[in-house]
Amino acid sequence: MMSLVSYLIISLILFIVGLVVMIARKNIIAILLGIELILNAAALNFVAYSRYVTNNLDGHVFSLFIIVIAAAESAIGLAIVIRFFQIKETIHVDEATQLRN
Amino acid sequence: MEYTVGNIAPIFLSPVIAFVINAFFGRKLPRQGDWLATLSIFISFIFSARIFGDFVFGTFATDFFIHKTFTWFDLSHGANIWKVDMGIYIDNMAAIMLLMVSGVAFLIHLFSTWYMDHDEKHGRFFVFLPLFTSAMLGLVLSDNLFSLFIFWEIMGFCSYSLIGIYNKKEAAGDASLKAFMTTRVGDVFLLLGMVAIWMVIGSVAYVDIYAAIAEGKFAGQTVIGISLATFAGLCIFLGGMGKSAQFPLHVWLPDAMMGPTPGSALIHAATMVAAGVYLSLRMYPLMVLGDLTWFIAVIGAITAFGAATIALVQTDIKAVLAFSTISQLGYMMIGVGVGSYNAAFMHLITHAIFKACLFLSAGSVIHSVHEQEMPKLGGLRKYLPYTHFAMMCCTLAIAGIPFFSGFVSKDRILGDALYFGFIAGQNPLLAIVPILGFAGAGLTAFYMFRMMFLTFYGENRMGHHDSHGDEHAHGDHHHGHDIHHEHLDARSNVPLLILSVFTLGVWFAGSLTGQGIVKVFGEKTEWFKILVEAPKVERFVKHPREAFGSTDSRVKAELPKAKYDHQSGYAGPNPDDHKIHSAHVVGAWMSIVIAFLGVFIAFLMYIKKSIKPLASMFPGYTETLKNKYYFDNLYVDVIIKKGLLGLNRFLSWFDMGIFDRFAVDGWAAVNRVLFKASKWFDNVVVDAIGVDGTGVAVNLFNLVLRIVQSGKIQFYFIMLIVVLASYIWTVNI
Amino acid sequence: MNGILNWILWLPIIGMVGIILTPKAKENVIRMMTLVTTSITLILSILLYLKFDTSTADMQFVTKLPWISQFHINYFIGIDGITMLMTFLNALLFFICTLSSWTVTKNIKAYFALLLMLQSTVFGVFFSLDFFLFYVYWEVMLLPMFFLIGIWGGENREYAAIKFFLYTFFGSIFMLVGIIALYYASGKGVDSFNILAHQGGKFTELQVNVFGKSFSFEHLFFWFMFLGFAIKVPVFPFHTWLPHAHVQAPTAVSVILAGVLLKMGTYGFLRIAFPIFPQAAVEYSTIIAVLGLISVIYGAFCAMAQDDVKKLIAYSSVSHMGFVMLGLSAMTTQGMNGAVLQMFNHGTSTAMMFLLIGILYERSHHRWIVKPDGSKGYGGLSTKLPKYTTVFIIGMFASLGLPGLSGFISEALIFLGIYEKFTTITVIAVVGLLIGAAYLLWMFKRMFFGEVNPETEDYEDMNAREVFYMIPLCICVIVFGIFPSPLLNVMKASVGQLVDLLSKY
Amino acid sequence: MIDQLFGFLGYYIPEVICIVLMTTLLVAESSVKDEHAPRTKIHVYTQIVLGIVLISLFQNLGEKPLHIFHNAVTIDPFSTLMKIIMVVGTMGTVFLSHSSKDIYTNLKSEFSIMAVGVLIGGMLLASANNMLTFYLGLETLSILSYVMSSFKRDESTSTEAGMKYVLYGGLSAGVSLFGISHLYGVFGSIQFGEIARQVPGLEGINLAIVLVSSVLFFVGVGYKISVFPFHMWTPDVYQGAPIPVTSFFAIVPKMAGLATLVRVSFVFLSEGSPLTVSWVGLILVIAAMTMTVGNVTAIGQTSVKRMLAFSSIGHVGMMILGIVVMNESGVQAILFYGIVYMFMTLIAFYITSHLSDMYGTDSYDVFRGLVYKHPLMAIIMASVLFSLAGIPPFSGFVAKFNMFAVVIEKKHYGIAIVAAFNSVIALYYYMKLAKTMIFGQADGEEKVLGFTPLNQAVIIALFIPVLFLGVFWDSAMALAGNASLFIK
Repeated sequence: MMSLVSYLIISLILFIVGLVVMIARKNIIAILLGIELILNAAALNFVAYSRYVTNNLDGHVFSLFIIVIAAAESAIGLAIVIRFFQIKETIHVDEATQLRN
Repeated sequence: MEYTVGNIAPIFLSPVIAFVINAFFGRKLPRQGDWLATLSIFISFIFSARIFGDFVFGTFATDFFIHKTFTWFDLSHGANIWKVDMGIYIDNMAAIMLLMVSGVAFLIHLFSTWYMDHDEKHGRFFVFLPLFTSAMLGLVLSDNLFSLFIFWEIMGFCSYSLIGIYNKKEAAGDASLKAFMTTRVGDVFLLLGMVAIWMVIGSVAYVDIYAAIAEGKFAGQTVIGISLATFAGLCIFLGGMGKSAQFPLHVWLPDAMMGPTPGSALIHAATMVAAGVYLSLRMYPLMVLGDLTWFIAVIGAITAFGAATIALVQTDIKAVLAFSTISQLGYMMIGVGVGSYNAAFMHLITHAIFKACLFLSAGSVIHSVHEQEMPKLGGLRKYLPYTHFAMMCCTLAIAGIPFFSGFVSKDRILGDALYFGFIAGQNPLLAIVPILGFAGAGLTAFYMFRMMFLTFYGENRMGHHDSHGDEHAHGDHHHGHDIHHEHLDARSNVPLLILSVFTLGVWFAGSLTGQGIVKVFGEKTEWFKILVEAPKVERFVKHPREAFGSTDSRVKAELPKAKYDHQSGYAGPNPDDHKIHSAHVVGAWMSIVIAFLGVFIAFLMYIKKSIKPLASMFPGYTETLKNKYYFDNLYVDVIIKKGLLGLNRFLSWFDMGIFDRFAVDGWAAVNRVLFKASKWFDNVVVDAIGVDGTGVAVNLFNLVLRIVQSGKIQFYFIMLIVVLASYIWTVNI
Repeated sequence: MNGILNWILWLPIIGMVGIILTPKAKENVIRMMTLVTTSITLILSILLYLKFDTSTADMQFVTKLPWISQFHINYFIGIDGITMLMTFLNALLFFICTLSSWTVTKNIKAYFALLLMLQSTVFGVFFSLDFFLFYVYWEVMLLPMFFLIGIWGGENREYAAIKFFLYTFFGSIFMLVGIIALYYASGKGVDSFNILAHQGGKFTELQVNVFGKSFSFEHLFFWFMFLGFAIKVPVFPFHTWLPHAHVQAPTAVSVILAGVLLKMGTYGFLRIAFPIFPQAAVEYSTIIAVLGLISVIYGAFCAMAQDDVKKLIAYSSVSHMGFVMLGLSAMTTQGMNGAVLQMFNHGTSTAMMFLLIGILYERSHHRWIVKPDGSKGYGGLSTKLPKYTTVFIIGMFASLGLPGLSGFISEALIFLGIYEKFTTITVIAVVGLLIGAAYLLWMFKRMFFGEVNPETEDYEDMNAREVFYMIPLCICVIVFGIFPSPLLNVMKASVGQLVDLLSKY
Repeated sequence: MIDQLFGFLGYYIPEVICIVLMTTLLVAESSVKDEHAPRTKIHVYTQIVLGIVLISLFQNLGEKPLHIFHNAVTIDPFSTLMKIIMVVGTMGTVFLSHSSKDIYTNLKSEFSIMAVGVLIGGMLLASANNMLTFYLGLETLSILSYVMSSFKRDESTSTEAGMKYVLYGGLSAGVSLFGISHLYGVFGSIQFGEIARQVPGLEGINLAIVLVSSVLFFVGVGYKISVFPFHMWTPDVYQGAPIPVTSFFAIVPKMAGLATLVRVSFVFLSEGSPLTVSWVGLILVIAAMTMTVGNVTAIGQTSVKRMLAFSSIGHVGMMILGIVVMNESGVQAILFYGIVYMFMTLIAFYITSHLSDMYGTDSYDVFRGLVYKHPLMAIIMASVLFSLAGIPPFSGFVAKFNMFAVVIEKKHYGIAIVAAFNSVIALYYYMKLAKTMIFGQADGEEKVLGFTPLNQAVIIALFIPVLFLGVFWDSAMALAGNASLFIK
């Protein structure tokens, strides 16, 4: 029997995994994936809350929007990464250090 | 007789007007306006003589004085009254002083018109000379320390200008600077003392100070630990020391002869140096109250003797006179110190007259032979008879030979000193005062006659050398070097003769010798001794203050005519008349003997040549004397050059180099440094060390460094999360 | 009647606009316009003096117009005795500076425009009775100074300009905080920006909380104001911008800087810091006195070591302003009056010195008494330049406080003032007088005495223009030295009011 | 129901026009044949339409505040004024983009499209009245910004900037969304009004959750207005992006973010809110740090663009001071600051842009001796710099004055002192630039091509308010004062 808490725990795990991925991985694609994980954690929260706590549709609506926007965002992100790859022939994040003091 | 603005102001104002006119239009006037200056002084002489006559021959009363005031400026607002009064205060002393100053100054002016003729600085000289005189007259007239200080400083400025008048010479510049600064040291103390008195008793008018002393307002007042009377008295006396060239502030006076000789005459005789003594006399009650008299006496004694010793080895005729001035001023200070008020003042007057005469004579010698080094002179007696006569009279006077003024005054001082040192039964150490005093008297007689002999007697040594025109104080080279015979001339040597007349003691003392009674002036016998006495402070309590223009409320008729009784005038620490009298008698004989001894030795040494000159006797000591006891070196080389300038250099270096650089610009620097540091850390440390390596440890190390490295997106993440965590932590507590 | 003040305040701006509109090429037209403007201002200020009512301490020639209704900020100007003197001084010095700037060649249009702007802003500072207006003028004044120093200055001008600007701004930003704090402390009422309304120690009780610690409002914000004004004076630890600014600035600007701008600092104490926070002022008067004393001695010592004439005079004005601070700290009738008088006298005498140095600089193009290589920079000037020497002597002795010249009376009054409160400080401060004479006379000796330096052979003496603009200052220095009442009578009422106020605490 | 929606649409005209404009622009762009033809017509068109938007916004200014679209959106004077600032900023940057060489010709109209898109996002954000609208607005704003920042496709720096922006934006958006989700869980609603009503009653675990998640939520806004510590992307992105984009970023997203931050703060800090203490403390710390970091870092910069970027961070730090006081006057101060800041930033970037177009770099040296080539421009630039530093009589001083006023009114003397120090530091680096322009000697006498009469006219036109608001700011203050918030 799943309760709210377990959902929250899962989402929290997702969130933290996402953060760790974003920090530890050097591959930009992977970092984008990390973002997705975080967003999904949030989406999961919304759905769970609206299922167990609030009993209104706001949560569902919100998560739908999240999915859509996440798609758009990753699309843009990937496009930029491709530009980056075309110029630098790498997607190693540490190569992106031209801009600094 | 009325004392109004109309008949007092001219004394002070006419020279001022002369100064203003000469300063602006001097070049356009015929003879560059020297006649104007002389005339102006003559006017003030006339008015002074009028006052003198009224005081000395009219009202013949000890406690007669004129005191009139007007408000200079007024800061009062509402209930808060605060104003500065100026005014005139004339008593017997001031009256005599006025006559002396204006008279001597007039003769000096007259002489200068001849002396400074064809001198390039003729015009400038006659700009400052009247201002100088007017300042001194104003100082004598002024009724309070504040205006006294003003004129005091103006005199300082005038002396600065006169000494440095030959501005082409570096030495002139140094001398003027030295003169001004040395006196300034005293001046600031005088200012301080004046402020102290002003702020405690609310005024610095003499009468108020006397009244305050009488009422005991000074009692219990202290300044930085010392009693107010002592503090103020000391400060004021320091001022006097500066102006009157007392040890250790005497160094400026010898250099003051850089200026033209008449200028020196004015400075040394009538005006500047007299001011210090005059001040000390005016503030005498304060000195007594502050228990400073012994100090004054000691300083005076040291000065009198020390200067005399230095004078022994001087070869420059003016230098000898300069040191003799210092020495004589020392005697005056002894007079103040030992409480022989009357004699001290008399010595001031007599000295003023004969010293003026001496300088003018020296001037006429220099002007006619263009030489002031005594070894190069000699035998001038036959060329300059009148000068010789005048100078001889004065020399006799200063040497303290009977029948001459110097004897009268100096002998009285020494007499009191003798009493003060031995009989008055204070601290036995104070015996040095009379000892040094008498020794100095002997030396004085010696070196003065040495000067006379070297200059006017023996064979003429002029021929033996070529011109030393460039050494002349007044540097005019256009005269030939042939010595032309002097003949009587209203401007060149008549002033000397006039002055030399007044070197006779009989004018000042009731008798020729100054002892005993011979009724020269009939009832007015011993007028000087009677009329001049230390102010009796009780007399000044609550005396009416008179506005200018108002008639004099003190009706002279009521004043008791002063009588001469044998005992009066000796204001010793205790009026133990018998002892005092005997001390005077002893002193008189001693000084006569000593004086003649000095003259005799000089005679043997320089006429008979039977004794070798001093220099050959004690060469080492002579060296010391030639260097004036190394005081100049001490002040200039050690204290100023090494100490003061060193400190200043350090401070200014500190100010710009350290304080400004680090404390002020530091702020900007700090930011820049921070910025640089982080940049350096990124570029050097991280990129250099953060090379990828294998192995877990290395990787971890890399990770850490990578995290820190800016410009890397993941460091931003880390930062974000870290800070987020810290925020959350903070908001939850 | 009240119009005069507005005219004095805005006339320079009108002149500035006129200059901006005139084409660059017409240099003499521009010069004449400036001269006309400044001379009219001078005439008006003299008129103001004649119309001035010396009996009262109240503000006169007041104009009050609403400006920012929400904050009750007004265009509120007026003068009392203290500012009357400053007004006259300002008008006079700018008139003279216009003449002395006749020889400026670089970009005249901008130069004179900025000069006039500066004059107007300085007037503004002295006239403002509204805090906001005061602050605006206080800050705006920095802009023309910044450019005047930075463009027409010496070799190291940029550094000097930036330093001057930053330093003053640093002080004044704290002043701004203080001003706003006062606005709220006085309850945002109609008079919350009215300087006069704040006066009289209304804030002695308030407490404020900064970084969790509780302070007395009065004492805290006294220091805020102090910082603003002390930097301007400048008092000892904040003085280091002055030598740079003075040495680098062109002659006219140095004259204004020393003559008027420094006075704004002390004026701030007189008008704002002391009357608004009397309790703190009295309580901290010892500190102020000590700082003033240090400025006097330290400035004098530093001045003595300088080989650059202008730097020497710059340090001397640190020393002299130290005397002003001493007089202020005394808070007695004679001390305060002496301080204000010293503000005026220092304005005239130092202006003379800087003008004279400028005149000399135009001939020699250096300012070394002793060149860095040890050779004499000048020497024997008195033989070559008699007129110049005469004026120099007057200026020099005025600023070393020779009786009979203006400097003396103010310094004497200041001494009389502080003796009552700080005897020991007085005793030490006389050293300042001594050194003050020493460095000036030493400089004079090194520059003017001795054989004529071959370099100075071809210098010509002061020309008619230079003589002409030195004359008014000489007159001021001599006349007010002998007869100070015209100045003292004007200010004594206003100063007296302040003294009475302070004597209550 | 439907007709009601259309009724609401009446209040939503500006946004609608913008959307129409964006779409039409897309069509227009696609219709352009020649790659390298200047897009003058398109730009003119954009300007005109934006002008219409401006007018309609001004009409809205008078309207009484209300909620539309089921309380999804608020139209209140505050948001309207913010929108006005944003629209003017957009117009300015679009105009700049036309003459700027920093943007490839074939992307000129792309720029307008993106700009308008971001503007829409900004408007949405400014008047967002629930979490969803907030999120939508934020993302609309961000996603298009990512593209804009990587506008210089062929340059690695620009792309890198874009990439960093994406990643950072993604992360912070995610984090903030995570926070929002929990807020939703606690309050059971995403309506600001609802939340505001419940906030005072919070206690226990809920309060703890809300505290945490509100901070998480703050990240989303914080990174948009680039306050410390979410500012790090800012210099990189500003440097990498073309100048018109940078100036755009310096104005529109910041204003939008600021608007929503103000609104959100009012939501969570309605009186009696248990969050107030921690929240205000947070903002104070953030403000202080932001100012200091921004200004201190700006000192060391050699690129003017980067310097302006950092200085803009400093200014944001200044602006959010208006939030801590949580009252009308605070909002008023922010609005006034925003208006002034917008004008000053535009001018600064205009002149920088023209100079860097001329010399191919934006280092300080290109400003050297500008006063001898273009006295007027140099003087205006200097004035703007002094205005940015907050020297009277320029409006920057008044803005700073108001900010100080509101802070000191609440007795936050500490932060006032910090701000004071900061403005001194700021003055330092602004003055360095002014010095270079005016004291420095120009190498050549050549004129700057960018300063065409038109451009100069525009710059002067923009400068007038900078000067005018510095002296007569009564009316502007009143305008900002009336722009009140409307939440419930």
